[in-house]
Amino acid sequence: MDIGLLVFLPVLGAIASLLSRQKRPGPDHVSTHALVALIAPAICLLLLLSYLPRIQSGEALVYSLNWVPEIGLGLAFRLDGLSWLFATLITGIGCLIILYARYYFAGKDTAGRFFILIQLFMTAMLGIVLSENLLFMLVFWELTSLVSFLLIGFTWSSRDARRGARMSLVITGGGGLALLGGILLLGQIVGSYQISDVLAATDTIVSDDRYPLTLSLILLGAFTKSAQAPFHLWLPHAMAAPTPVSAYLHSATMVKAGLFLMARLHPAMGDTELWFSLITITGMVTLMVGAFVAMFMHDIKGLLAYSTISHLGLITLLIGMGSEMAMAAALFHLTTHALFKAPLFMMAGIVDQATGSRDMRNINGLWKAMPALMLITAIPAAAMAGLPLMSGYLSKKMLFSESLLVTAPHWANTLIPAWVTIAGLFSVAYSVRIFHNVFFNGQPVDLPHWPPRKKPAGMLIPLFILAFASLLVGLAPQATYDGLIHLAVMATSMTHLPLYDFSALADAQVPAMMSMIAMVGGIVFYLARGPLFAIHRQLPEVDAKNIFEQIMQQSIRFAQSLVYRLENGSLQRYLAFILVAAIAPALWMLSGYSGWQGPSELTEVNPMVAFGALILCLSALGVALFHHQRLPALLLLSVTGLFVTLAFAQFSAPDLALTQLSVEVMAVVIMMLALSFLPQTSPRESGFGRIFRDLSLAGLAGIGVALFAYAVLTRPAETISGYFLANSVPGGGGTNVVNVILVDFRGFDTLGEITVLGIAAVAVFAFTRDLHLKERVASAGSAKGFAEPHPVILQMVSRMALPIALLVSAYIFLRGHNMPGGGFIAGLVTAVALTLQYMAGGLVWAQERMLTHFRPLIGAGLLIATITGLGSWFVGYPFLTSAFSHMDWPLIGEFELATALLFDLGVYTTVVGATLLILANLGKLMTVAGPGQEVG
Amino acid sequence: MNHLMIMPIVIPLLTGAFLLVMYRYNIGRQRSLSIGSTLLLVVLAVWAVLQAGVTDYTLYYLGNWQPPFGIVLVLDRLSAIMLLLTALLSLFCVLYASRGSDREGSHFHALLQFQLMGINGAFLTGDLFNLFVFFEVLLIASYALLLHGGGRARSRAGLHYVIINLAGSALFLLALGILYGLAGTLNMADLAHSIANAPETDLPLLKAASLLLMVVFGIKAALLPLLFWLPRAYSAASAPVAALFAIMTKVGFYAMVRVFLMVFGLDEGAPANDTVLAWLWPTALITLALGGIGVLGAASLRTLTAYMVIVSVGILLATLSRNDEQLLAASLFYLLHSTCMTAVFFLLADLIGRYRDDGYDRFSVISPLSHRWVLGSVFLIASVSIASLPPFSGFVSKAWILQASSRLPDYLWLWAAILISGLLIIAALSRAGSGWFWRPEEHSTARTRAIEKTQQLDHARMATVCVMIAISFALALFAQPVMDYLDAATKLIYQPSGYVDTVLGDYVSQGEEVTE
Amino acid sequence: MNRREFWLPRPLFSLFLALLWLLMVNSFSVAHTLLGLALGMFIPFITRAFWPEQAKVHYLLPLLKYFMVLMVDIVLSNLVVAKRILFYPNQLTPSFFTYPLELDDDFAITILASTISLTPGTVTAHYDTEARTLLIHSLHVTDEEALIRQIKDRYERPLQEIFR
Amino acid sequence: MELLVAITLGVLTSTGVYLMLRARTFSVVLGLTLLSHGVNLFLFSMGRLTTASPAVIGLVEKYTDPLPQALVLTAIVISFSMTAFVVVLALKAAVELRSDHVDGEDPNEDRQ
Amino acid sequence: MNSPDIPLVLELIITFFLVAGAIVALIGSIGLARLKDVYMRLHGPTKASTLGVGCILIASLLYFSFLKSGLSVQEALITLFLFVTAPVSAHMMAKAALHRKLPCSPRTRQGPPDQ
Amino acid sequence: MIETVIPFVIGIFCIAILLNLYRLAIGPDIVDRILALDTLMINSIALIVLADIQMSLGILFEAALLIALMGFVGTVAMTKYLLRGDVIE
Ligand code: NA
Ligand code: NA
Repeated sequence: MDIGLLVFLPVLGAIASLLSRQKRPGPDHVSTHALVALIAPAICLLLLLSYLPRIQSGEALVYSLNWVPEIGLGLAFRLDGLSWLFATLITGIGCLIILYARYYFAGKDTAGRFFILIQLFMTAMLGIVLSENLLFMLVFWELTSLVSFLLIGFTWSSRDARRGARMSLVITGGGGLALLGGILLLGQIVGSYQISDVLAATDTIVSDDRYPLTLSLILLGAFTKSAQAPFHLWLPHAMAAPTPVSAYLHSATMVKAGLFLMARLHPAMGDTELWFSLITITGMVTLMVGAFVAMFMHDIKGLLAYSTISHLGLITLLIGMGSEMAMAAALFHLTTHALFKAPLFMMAGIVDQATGSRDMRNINGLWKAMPALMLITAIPAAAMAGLPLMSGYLSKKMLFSESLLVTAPHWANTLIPAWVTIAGLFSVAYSVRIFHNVFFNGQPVDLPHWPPRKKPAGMLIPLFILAFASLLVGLAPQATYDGLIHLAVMATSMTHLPLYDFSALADAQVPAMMSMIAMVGGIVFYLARGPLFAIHRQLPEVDAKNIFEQIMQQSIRFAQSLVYRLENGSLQRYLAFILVAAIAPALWMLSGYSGWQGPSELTEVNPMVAFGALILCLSALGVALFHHQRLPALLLLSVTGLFVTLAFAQFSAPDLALTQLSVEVMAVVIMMLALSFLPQTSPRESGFGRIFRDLSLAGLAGIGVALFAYAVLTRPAETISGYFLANSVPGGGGTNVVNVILVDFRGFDTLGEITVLGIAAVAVFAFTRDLHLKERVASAGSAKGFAEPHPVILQMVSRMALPIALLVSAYIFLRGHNMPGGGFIAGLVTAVALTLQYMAGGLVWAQERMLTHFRPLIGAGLLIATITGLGSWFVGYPFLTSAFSHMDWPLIGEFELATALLFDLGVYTTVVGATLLILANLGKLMTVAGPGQEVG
Repeated sequence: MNHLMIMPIVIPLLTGAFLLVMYRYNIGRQRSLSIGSTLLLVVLAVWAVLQAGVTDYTLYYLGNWQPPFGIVLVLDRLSAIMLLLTALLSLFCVLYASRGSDREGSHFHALLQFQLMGINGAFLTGDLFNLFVFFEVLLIASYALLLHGGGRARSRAGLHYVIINLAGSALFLLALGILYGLAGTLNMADLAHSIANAPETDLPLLKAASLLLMVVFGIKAALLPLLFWLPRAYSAASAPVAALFAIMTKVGFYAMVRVFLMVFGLDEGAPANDTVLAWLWPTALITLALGGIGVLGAASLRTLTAYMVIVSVGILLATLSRNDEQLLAASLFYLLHSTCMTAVFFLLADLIGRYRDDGYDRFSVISPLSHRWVLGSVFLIASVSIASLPPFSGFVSKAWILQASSRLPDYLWLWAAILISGLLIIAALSRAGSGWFWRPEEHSTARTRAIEKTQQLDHARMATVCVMIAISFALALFAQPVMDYLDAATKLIYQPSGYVDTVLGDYVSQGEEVTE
Repeated sequence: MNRREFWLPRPLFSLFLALLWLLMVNSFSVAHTLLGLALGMFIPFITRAFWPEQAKVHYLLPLLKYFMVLMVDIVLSNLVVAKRILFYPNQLTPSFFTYPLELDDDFAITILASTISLTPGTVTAHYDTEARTLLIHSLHVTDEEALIRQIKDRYERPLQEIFR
Repeated sequence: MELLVAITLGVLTSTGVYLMLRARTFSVVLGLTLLSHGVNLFLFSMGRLTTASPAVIGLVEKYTDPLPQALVLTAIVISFSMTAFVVVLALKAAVELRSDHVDGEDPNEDRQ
Repeated sequence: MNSPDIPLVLELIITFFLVAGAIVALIGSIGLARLKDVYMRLHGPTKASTLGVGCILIASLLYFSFLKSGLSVQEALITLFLFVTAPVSAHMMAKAALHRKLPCSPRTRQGPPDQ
Repeated sequence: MIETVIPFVIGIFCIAILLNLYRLAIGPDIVDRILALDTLMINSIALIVLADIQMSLGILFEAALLIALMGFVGTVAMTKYLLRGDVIE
């Protein structure tokens, strides 16, 4: 568990920092904040040191806890040589960075934020290196991307910072997704995500079909994180971050995560041709690109950034070679690089703060103003250049000697040694440059602060410690290696290799020669930098950030144009899409179908049916033909509706006929109401192509419907309806089976249906409430003056019709259970009769005479129906169970009482309320009462 | 018979109806009723989840009629979990809306309750026509809610949304007609039984009907090319409504699972409707791709979120179409995550818009923003979650989906689509976030400070959003029990015979005699 | 308004409705009679706001007689119109004319206007409430005055009797 | 007769679909109404068509299939609700967007 | 159709009403189709069709009264209703025509007052 | 006798309806069309009653009644619309 503690301690530290920041805001408490921030990393470091003995005994401490076993995700930690080395680097350098930041952020408001984020970042890094479960590792992997996004964008006022942050997030985040894929595949192959299991399954992995894909995806993740070409572009732009961030993330830790991963998985996945070629080539390219570009950078941090890329490429190259010795060299160089690159970045930060510039063309001759800095910097700079006695010398020499050992592919034979030598030459050149150009090289030019501001001496302490460590490694390589790195190398290779022998390295001739060439060449190169820079200036300047932004912008523009082209806001097109989607697959499937004609015999054509069909077709075609003339089209539509009614009547569906008829009239009235605000004609605006397209779609749809209808009608019916016919009277208490289905067997449908009607009405009420039609009313008012608003004769007849219509609706309501009729139709009849009052007497007149508002009527109807349904609970039956009894009272005779009638009353009430609410609110739009006035 | 089962439908209905009767209630009373009802729904949904965990299928015979003659409600783990998701989501939406957006129009709470009735009904019903009815209930309520608050954008988007769905309803009825005409029943279990025993010549017609249903559900679920209504509609709707709409696409998905996997899945030789699934697979992938592209090209956070909804639909349907038990379980987990998080983003877009000087959530316009620290942090965390980065539920769900799919053929397409769309989301959200919260030149103005003073941060709204994000986190933290539940849920889906036997009881064994 | 007028605003009409109910249900059982009476009372009660005027029909028999005359006239006039439409559609001389009213009750005027529309080739096109005239269109007019006189004698006078 | 019915249903559907694809809200409403006529009749005819046999127990000897009738009734009511709603919405949109084009704006050219 | 034992007299009466009604209604519709102006066309349907349908309804009344062995007067109700509403419809349509200032046929002796 | 007569009667009404439809199609004015529709409605009442007789059902009375009622209301709505430009005010 305490390994897990290592990971989560910095989170606690971050919380502590947050609290201390809130308790003591402002720039005056930086040292307090730093102190608070230092606690957790320091404890971590001590804990790690306390583990050293157990690690040195070759033990791998594994702790695991199930989290989501379903997907193999566990809270599992592993501390072995490799993770110990990385964890120690992370916490150790982390402490120094915090120390450095205490000065760097002195007097700045943002210090608190930095301390929080840096500890979160530490957690993420520790998580990566200490995870035993690969999926769990991925959690931290993504966390590093995220926190580094926040850290790079730390000074968000700068556009560069924002862009750099986004770029790094997209590239490393994208890599993370690839890595997710790769790890999942790996887990599938192995059957587990535990590193122990993965490492034990080398043969399974390498022989699996999915190995190439798995490896590629994992390497994509590793390369993006470790800034390997061509994904290196984000790293220089991450330099917009404050220098402590750069020093920590972009030299010592985050960029090493990819290397860590490759090293970690090397025993399981390495040792293949693919591994070698992918990693080696990438490493070589990165090595060279980084080194080359670094030479020409004028920005100190830029130079360091590219040099970091170059060194990352170098380590990658070594990992790719895959031999134990190469691994040893890789990890050795990884360590030395961390030790010399971090102080160099710190130096850059000090110079930047002191002089206000990072441009080496302006910064010159600092040695006089900052001699101590110069002295301390000399060590890491020398290490970077690979001067003898320095740690960098050794690691480079290890590289050279390993490069000579590569023989496997014939091309690598001589290419790699030559290649690394040239890269070494470049690295010498830029190392010399950074030192010479900053501290010597004449007088400063146009620096914002000159003489440089005084920086506190404490700021040099972390530099000193690191430089000293770097020196120590260079002086005692064997001890360093044996004590620390060998353990790590053992974890990365399949066999127990002998200790690396540095004395043998010292004797090696050819690597020494190569070192010499690099050194001399590099210095020559530096001396000749003037003309070289001139040539370089001729080269087209490539700004990765711009490229990235351009790619982003172009993708966005592409996305927008594509989306705009598809989602162009044209309903006609969307509907056409829907039709195509409905027609095409069915057409495709049924293209060869021959079973349209079913086994049943065709029935004779009844002339009346033929006539009805004719009128239906004619009127429908008429509507389509005359739809530009809206009112005539509406009249024709009424004819269609009427004949649909007649069809229902003809084919034994009286209930349907009644319903269709009532609905039709209400619908037409509503459409007429709407039409009075709309243009009376539709313009002819469809082109020939459009009409052709629509006709084809319409034709296909019609043919489809006709075919299906024909297919079904010519087949015998086998349905569940016998049950309804048999149980309607004994079980439902009504002879009109359709009505019994509606209020009983499927009363639940009806409940839903009236709810729909009620909601529709309330919705109409809601969205016409603030509808302003005043201008329309004015323009439509041309008719006024002549025609009287409420013809007396109409009024008289309508008033008389109302009670009679109510009587009729009572009749239809009461008989519904046994004969065609029912609550819905009765409700519509009532509504129509009341609508007539509105038309005859006007909205205001009729509204005054209504006994109730309509919304509560709808609500009451729904409540009646629902509560009737709930009533059955009290006798122990489910919702909507009906009860009925035939009673025989003296004098009155037999009659039936059914709860279904009560349910139907709910239906009736809802229908009346909803229909009138819609009408009244439509009518309202025209009245003086006008908008804003609630009607119903 | 346990009457609690009908309550998820009846309670919102009663509440909505009561709110209409008491149409003069002031907004405060409306809110308390609505919140009370929704809380009750949460409790009921928890009960449902527990109940379904104990009993595979809980049945409720409406009107005490034996299925297939009467309508039956079926509670299984899948419907239970959908109920819970709906209840939780709606609770947050109601709470959020109760901070003021419910005042923008009339009868918000009544309409919302009806909407819940429709959604819950659709999840519970075991009858295909009843499903149609509940679809209509939830649609008409959604039309009303979409238009809530008025305005030109809503009118336009609403008109398209309504007309398209009306076309969908017509198709639904056509399909129902064909199914009834050939199978003679509409109860899902009975239909499954009939389809499994259908004559050879009828099978293509039945499948064609199911293709129509694919279009119908595809419109609801926003499947390409039926999805174009969605971005405008969702981005035009008021925030809590849009957040609630996050569940609406899932209703389409749910219906597909029920119909194409269960109703068409009884035939031993062909488990699930291969015809539909074959069409679904490529279209879902393209949907996913288009969603990703739309995310990248979106000009405002609402639109971006709308496209994230499409991405989630693409993932859900693509996984559904692979017809695999484990993958379906994974996709259900993703459904929980994506619904929750897209809802969060709709609310967040609104919240941010409230504190922006121009009141909008457009990316291109730079406008002073107050409370940027809090908003920025929440936005960051929410983005991490929705981009499926760890440690939130999205990461777990995607990992599960990718894992489960890797056993199946053609999985690389799905992988590529999911991973690339994830990247696009990261890119788009980082652009949005850095553009909004990292623009000090606009933030530090005196104007911003002035706004900040007058505009108190709405802690209730903020808390709503935060709790929803916390749910996403909790979902990841306690993923295993949830996954166990979902595994069990999908197991039932892939054993339709159990469903059919339970629902139909002895009707099947006695054969068709009962009908006489 | 006394209590009777409140609860039973239109007793005659209530009876009429009860009768109508029995006709409609086609059953003359006690139950339906009671139900019809109940509805006959209830419906006028709830719709009284729409029909605030008091009942004016005082003479039922003349009203019935009036309707009988009307029935016959309708049949006869239809024959006349049918002949004209079928055989001399091109020799018709249609015309508008104004008919001066003597009636002053709107309900009675409505009955008169309807009667005119139902009988020989005439349609009431407009009721001018101020000038108290009806504008009538006739399908075939040879003598306007005779037509006006005919309407007056045959319909308006009896109506004046009924609605005094 | 089956063929006749099928053709009629096809014509109703075709005209409905064609109008639904027009550019003005009113035409679309007409189209939706025609389409719902077609669809309702289709659903109705799925119970097979019989004359003189309404499903009223005791009235006739053989009964038609009552279930599709009940379903169609529900469908009619729902489509009525929807029509009423969409008509008012179309009106609202036309007023607010100052055009009764389905997209709320009069396009200069026909967008294909 | 199962009415074999219907008395001949009744059958004759019913047949008469059926045929008469059909002819009258047809004449009304012919008038609608043939007459020259809208005002004239108003006359045909409002009277003839109403009467024609009235006849059919009476036939139906008689038929079902016999068939159900009891007076079936529902149809009378429809007839009554038609006779009440038809004039109002005609009135409203005439008003609309006047309002729209629709032209009279040239044979009209006297047009509407303001034309 | 009735059986033999009824198809003819129905035929006559069909012709009448066709004539109505003809007027509905040609207009010329909207009032003509409304009139035609009104007449068509009334004629269809006869059609429905005749069908009822033909089938000896006696259950289509309500349908006929409703056509009468609804036809009237529809006509009023349309003429009111023509008169005032709106239906309810
Ligand atoms: Na029951
Ligand atoms: Na219903």
